[in-house]
Amino acid sequence: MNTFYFIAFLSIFFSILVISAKSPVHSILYLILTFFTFTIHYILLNAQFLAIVNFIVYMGAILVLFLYTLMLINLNKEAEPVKSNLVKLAAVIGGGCFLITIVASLKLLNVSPGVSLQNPGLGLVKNLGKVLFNEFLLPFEVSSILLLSAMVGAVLLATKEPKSAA
Amino acid sequence: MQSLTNTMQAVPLNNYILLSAIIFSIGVIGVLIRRNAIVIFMSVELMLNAVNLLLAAFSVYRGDATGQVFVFFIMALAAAEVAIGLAIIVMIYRNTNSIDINVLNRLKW
Amino acid sequence: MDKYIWLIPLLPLAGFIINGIGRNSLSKNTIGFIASLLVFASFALSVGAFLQIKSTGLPINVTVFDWFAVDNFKVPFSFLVDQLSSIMLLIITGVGFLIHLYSIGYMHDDNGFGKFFAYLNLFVFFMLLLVMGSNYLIMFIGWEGVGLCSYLLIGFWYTNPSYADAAKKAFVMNRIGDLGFLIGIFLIFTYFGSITYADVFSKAAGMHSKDAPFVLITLMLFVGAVGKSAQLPLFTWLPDAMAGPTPVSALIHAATMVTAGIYMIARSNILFTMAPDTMEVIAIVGLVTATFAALIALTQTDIKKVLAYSTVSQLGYMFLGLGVGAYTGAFFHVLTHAFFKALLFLGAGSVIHAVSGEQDMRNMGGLKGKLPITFITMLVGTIAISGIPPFAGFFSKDEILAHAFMHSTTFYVVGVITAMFTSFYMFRMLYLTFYGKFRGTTEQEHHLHESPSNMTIPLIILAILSAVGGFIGVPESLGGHHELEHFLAPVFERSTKIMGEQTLPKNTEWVLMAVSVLGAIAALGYAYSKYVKKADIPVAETEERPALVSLSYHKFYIDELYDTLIRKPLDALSVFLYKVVDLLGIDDFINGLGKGTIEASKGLRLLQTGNVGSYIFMMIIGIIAILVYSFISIHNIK
Amino acid sequence: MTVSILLFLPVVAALAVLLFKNEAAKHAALFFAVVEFAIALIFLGRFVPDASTQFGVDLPWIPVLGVYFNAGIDGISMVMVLLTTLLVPLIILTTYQHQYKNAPVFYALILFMQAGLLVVFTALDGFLFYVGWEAALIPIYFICALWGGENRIRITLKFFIYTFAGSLFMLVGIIYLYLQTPAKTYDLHEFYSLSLDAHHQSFVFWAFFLAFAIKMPVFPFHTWQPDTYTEAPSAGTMMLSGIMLKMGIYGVIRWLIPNAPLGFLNWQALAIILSIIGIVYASIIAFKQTDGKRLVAYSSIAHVGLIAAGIFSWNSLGLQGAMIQMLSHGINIVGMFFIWDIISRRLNTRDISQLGGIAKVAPQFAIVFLIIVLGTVALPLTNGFIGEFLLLNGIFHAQIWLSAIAGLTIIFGAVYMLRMYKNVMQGETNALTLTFTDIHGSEKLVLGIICILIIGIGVYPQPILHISAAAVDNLVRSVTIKIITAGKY
Amino acid sequence: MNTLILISIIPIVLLYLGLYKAKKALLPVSIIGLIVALGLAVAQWTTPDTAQPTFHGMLLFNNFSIAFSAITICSTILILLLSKGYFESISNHIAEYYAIILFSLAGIVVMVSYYNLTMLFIGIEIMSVSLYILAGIKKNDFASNEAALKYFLMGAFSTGFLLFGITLIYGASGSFNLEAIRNYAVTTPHLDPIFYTGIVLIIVGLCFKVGAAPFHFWTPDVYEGSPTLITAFMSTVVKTAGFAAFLRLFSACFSTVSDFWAPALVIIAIITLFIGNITALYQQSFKRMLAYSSISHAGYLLFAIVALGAGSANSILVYATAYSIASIIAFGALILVKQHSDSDSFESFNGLSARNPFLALVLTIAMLSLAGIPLTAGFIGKFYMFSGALTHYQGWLVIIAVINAIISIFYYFRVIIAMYFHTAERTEVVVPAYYKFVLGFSALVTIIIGIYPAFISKLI
Repeated sequence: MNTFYFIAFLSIFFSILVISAKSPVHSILYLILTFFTFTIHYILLNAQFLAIVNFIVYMGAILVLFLYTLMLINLNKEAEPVKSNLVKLAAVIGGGCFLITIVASLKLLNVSPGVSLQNPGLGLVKNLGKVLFNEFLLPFEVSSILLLSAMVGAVLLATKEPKSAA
Repeated sequence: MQSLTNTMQAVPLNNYILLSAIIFSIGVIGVLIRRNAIVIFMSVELMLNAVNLLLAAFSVYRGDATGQVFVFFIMALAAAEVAIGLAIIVMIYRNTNSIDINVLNRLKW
Repeated sequence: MDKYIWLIPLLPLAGFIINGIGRNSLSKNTIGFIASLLVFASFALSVGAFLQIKSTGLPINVTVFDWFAVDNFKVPFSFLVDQLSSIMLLIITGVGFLIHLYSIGYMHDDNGFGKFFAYLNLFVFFMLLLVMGSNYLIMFIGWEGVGLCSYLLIGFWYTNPSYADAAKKAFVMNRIGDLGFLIGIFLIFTYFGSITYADVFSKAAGMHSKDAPFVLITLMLFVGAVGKSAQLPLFTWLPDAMAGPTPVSALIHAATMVTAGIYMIARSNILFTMAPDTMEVIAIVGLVTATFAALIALTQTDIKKVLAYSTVSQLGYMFLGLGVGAYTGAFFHVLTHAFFKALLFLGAGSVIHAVSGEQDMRNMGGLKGKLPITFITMLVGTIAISGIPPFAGFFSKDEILAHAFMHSTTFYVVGVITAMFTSFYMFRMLYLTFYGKFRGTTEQEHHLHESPSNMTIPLIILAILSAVGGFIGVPESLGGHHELEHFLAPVFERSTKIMGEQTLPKNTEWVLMAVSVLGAIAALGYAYSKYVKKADIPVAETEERPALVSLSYHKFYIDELYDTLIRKPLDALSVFLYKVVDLLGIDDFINGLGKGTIEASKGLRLLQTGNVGSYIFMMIIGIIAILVYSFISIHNIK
Repeated sequence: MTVSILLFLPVVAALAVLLFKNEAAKHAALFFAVVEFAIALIFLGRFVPDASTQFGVDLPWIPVLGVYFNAGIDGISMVMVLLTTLLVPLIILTTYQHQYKNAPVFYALILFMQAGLLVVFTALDGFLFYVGWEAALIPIYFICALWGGENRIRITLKFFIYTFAGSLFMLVGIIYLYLQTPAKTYDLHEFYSLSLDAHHQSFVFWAFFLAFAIKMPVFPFHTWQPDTYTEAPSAGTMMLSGIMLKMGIYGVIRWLIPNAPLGFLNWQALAIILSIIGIVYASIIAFKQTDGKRLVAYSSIAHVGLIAAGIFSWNSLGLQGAMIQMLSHGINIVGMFFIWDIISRRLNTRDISQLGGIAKVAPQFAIVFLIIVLGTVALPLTNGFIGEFLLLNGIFHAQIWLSAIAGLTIIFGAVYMLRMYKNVMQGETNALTLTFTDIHGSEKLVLGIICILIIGIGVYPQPILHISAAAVDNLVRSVTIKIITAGKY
Repeated sequence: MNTLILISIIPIVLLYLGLYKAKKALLPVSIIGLIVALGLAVAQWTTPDTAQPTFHGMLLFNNFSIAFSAITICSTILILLLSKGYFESISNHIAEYYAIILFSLAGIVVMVSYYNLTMLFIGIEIMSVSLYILAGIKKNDFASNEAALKYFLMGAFSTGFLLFGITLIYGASGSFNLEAIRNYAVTTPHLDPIFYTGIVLIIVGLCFKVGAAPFHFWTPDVYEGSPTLITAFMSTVVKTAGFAAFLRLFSACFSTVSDFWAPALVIIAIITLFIGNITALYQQSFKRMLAYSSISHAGYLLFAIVALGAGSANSILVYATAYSIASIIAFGALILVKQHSDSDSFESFNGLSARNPFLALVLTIAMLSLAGIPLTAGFIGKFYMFSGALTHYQGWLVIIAVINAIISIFYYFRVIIAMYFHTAERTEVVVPAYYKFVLGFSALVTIIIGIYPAFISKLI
């Protein structure tokens, strides 16, 4: 239980750093750390496969892509121009209010049961695979369209137009 | 592993919700306070991960695997979005030499 | 006779149509002939009707067609010729015919000859409708129709803007009265369930004066009469109406139309009898008008204006008569007045004709020799109107005064004083016109001539009538039999029953007669000394007058008063309502809604800053708001 | 033989007219309009003047919504149909001396508008009524905006938005009534048989009242009207004033009061007072107007105020007065606007102060003008009188003193109309008016017909009153019964 | 289902065609494919509706889905017909554009037939991701870039809320299946508070997708910046799908707790109406005006969800159809006009009636329809909305809608006024045959639905 609080604290801590770091590169690095804490959360939840996928997909692929892009376009640039403090303050207050309202609306003050592991094998590949390829076969297949579309689009957008050179 | 997870038994579900909400809100704040498109995008990723975590928690709490399966789809989406988003950012950078969203306000009113 | 009764109004209408269509194609003689002939035919028929009624004593009642009917409101287009209307028919068609005849000569050189006769015929048509209608609405048709003709004829020479204005004024003032009349009709319908005379009067006679708002009804009707018969406060149009050709003044603004109000009240006598308060009002209004107009007439210099005010004054007399319950007397005066006032106007027309359109008496004088027939006939008329026996005016005026005396001595005194004024200004007119020496230009003097015979013949006929017309109503105190009273008795039967027979002792009556006659003669004498002996000519326009004279000369500034009190405020109100209330107030409010929305648009679109950060910030605020709202409202639900 | 012939012919005609070229379109439009009038006369010939609805047509239109193409003619509708079919050919005829660009479109729009108007006047289905209502609005908007005067764009848009706003509220009312019907239908008679409480009826009343008050227009909803009448092309003004504003009046008779008798009862006094304020207010404003068309526009507000007040008095007298006055007002106002059309076409001005003495150079014109003026000021034996008399009488039965105020119209009407006549026709001619040529050709025809109608109806109105008598009586009675029975509770 | 498969396959075919440089074949293949897909969809129509969820409760391809698929496919066909020659001017990768549009359409088909929140999510994302791309396909156009980025950032952001909401619903009910959620909502006496929060967050997510205030901010900018044809697609097909998805979720799952969410949605609807209409008033750009007008139409469409009932689906169908067709005309006309004047301001429409009467006429019809004037389809749509709203709420809501309808007249008529009453000395506008067909057909449909709506009035 204490582990959870510790990890949770880390998650929050790193995520705050993500948004407050001056350099985008630092942000990414903190984000990697944050995601790592998430992976730990998954493990704590006995969702091993999820933890692995999270690790691979987010940290291995997505964040590297971020980093890569950042390097590509912003390498020799100064840090981004920052928003004025007033705007920041307003944003933080707004975000804080949002947090408060959402928490209040979830009525967290009520006591709630602990997260009990009813099915220890729940997070295993075998188990998930069954669900994914039975019930969720259709969304699984349909999401291929999503990826295909994204792929085509990414290529389309990111390539330089031959005409645009002119 | 088993012992580790057992320790989790005592963590109330609400704490997960709270954690997710906090991280989600941090993501929101990040979107609000940053001007760099990439960082904003990262904040969005943070929000998505908060959701992922919550889903996993619910899934475990319910003993129902569909929640975790859903996380995969979110990840798939995240991947697709990253591809597109970064492509767009690159494209814009190519045109404007900036990824500051405040520069992008020609369309208004 | 019943079968042809509808021809009486129809013939003049036919004349109107024929002359109206053929006004440019037919020759003047043809037009004049057609117009006069048709009126004469009507006259003949009227005589027939009169004779029939006189012999049978029964009214003729004919329905031509159903005009309109809504719910239980039914208006047949029907005619009623009884004692009262048959005499009116005779006056209208008889005097009308004479005036038509006269007009052939008078209007001979006018371009609008055909139009004139068409209008004149139309007028006769409407006037006949007015008196022949068997219900109030038919009367109202005639009532408004004659107003129209009056408008058309006053504005006959419309190229002169002030004439056109006078026409308009006449119409509008008449309309004010008409509204009262109309409301009276509504009231009558509401309380009696009908507007047909027979129904209304028989029902009213069976009621008590408290059963229905008789005062209100009669006051409203009286308002109508005030407008039409030019009583205070609506009299100012009549003097202005002299803008029309003189025959018109004679026919419409002296003999017939203006007496419609008296006819209407006489016709509705039972209603008025049931409302003594109204009678009092009528008497007072009549008396005040008579005096007031006489005062103005004292100093007027326009020959037609003098006659106009005299008409107003005489009409006031008639109302006085009505007000004191002398229905017969009032109606008698209508009759005699028709003769002598038509005569005077036509005579004045003859004078004007002779002096090439000059109307100002200051530029006349000494016409006695040049226009003998005109002079004599006018003399007759003047004597008649002054109430000097045995001419017509004496008898009728005397009857009214006698009743006024019975009613109140004050009325009588004022009445006699007014009669003296009348005598004075009429003779003043006569002297200024015919005595002394000619004061016009030499050119006019060369042109002086007696009018052609078709103008003088009507004058002569009317003079005879003015002289002897009074004998149909010689009071019993003078050994007469008062034919008229007996003839009209069925009409006033119910009222008489209610009011009771009123008679004066014979000696009192003689005294009264003597007083008024002597008064008239005294006034005559004063006029003679002033205008013939001293040859006192009224001063020119620009010169100073004594204050009182000036007041009278300027008609007590009534026109100016109305102008300041009514016309100008209304015009100002018109501009105010248009410019301020309508355009700035209501319209700008409506436009303001539109403009406000556009302004809102200008403001609201600024929300769309183009900045993603602010968009998201506002989204967040929205989300917070929705969450808060939802959860507050869910508490309320639970 | 159902009313659908009457309703669809103008639509077909409108499409057909589009196929013609300019001049031919004019003739074609006139031809169709006359045919339509002839058909209306045939209907009139076959019409049995009782309270029933005749020549009915009832076809499913959107059955699932309870919408039927349900139309028919009763006495009230018959008068309106006559008015519409009579005036449209006249109005087309008034345009004979005009050369409109895109003439086919112009005439097609007029005919299309006629269809919309006829739908309004015959519809027995709420939905159909509303559709007709708007279908009449669109063409007139384009007529005004395409062929109108200088400020037409702004003013016609205001007109359109204003009237459209009103009608949307009416739509809400119609839908509301629909939802209350047990059978979920837009059938007018189902609406009639509803018995809502007074509170809800007040809501319905206002929903309808706004639409009709704006259309008529009743004070203070009138400000679109003078501007629009002034800016619209003459034919458009005639369509607007001659026929279209009667939609509002007809709506009050057919849709407002019977549908919400208790709501009406609650607001009757206000409605009458507003109408009467309109009479006095518009009349006074008309005193000092110098633009002829604007003057006539204000006079129209006054006249319509009287009609409205008569209807809101809700008795047979007032209603019958309104019926015949609608017809009369339509005829007179078309005549009046045509007069101004002739003047402004010849002299290029409508400024009264610049005119004068036209009677001298154009006597025939003077006569017809005068007759129309007399009709307008309600002289007995002209058509205006019957209506005004009955209306005032009707108001009198409801409110004695208000009737006296309403009666001011006969005085004020005379004031401004005669003032106008005097300033235009009388007095000396000036350099401008000297050039005025007398009426000829189609002008003479139109004005002649109008004058004959003015006098004809004035002398013998009974046949027209007879058409609507039974229907009006029936309507008045049924509403009165409703009010009385509701009062018992 | 076959429809979905077909629509997913066509873009792949198109990509291959693009690979083999068969540019000419792209459009015909797309159109024919879509027509076949349409046929396949319509073939599944059953009366009465007996469709059952398939694929483990993932999809429910019932009449509702068929109707919305059909209308979205039809709109897409019309828009694609307008695309002839349009993409060529942007770049060489035409095949990709067609493919992505059709991918997006595939997502939309999923959106209108989902029966599981997973499918909803995936459908929305397929659609959105494709649209992010499409918004930015004018790569050298600054506005297009900006539109793409704004759309993308805000879209991703709002997706977060949608997901959070879905997660909370899942947390409360334990399932993503609509039926299960419904059962949870119906049977559980005390619903978990997170369920309510979930609903709110889903509302937020969906309102963003349909462009309802205060989540509408992306709409004007993205609509203005995107290539006009894409804007047409977004404002018609996408919006329709968004509402279909919205309605299906709320009618299937949350109808029993409408007391909770309806008030909030009412307020959203009202704000949307006002913001859309009022802001549209002062716009100088026709395209941007259309964007705001689309916001306001979202407000009207929300009425159907607020007044949830048996007729809601049909209301949305009719309204969306009317709105789509009219919008297609508007955008089609805009494309043509813009080609001539290189501006999408109102002024560029000046004198269009003289420059091309046909175009002016159809655009007038479209504007009248958008404004909700009778005898056009738009009126029938508004009529449905008002009826629905009046059934469930007091008049005030409808009064507000009426006020907004009045405001909307002003800006719709600006176009008409510009076309007919302003003059401009410009050359004639040539309308290519494809356009003539699409615009004419759309105008005709608008009128037909307006005059005789019976055939569409009770489809579902």
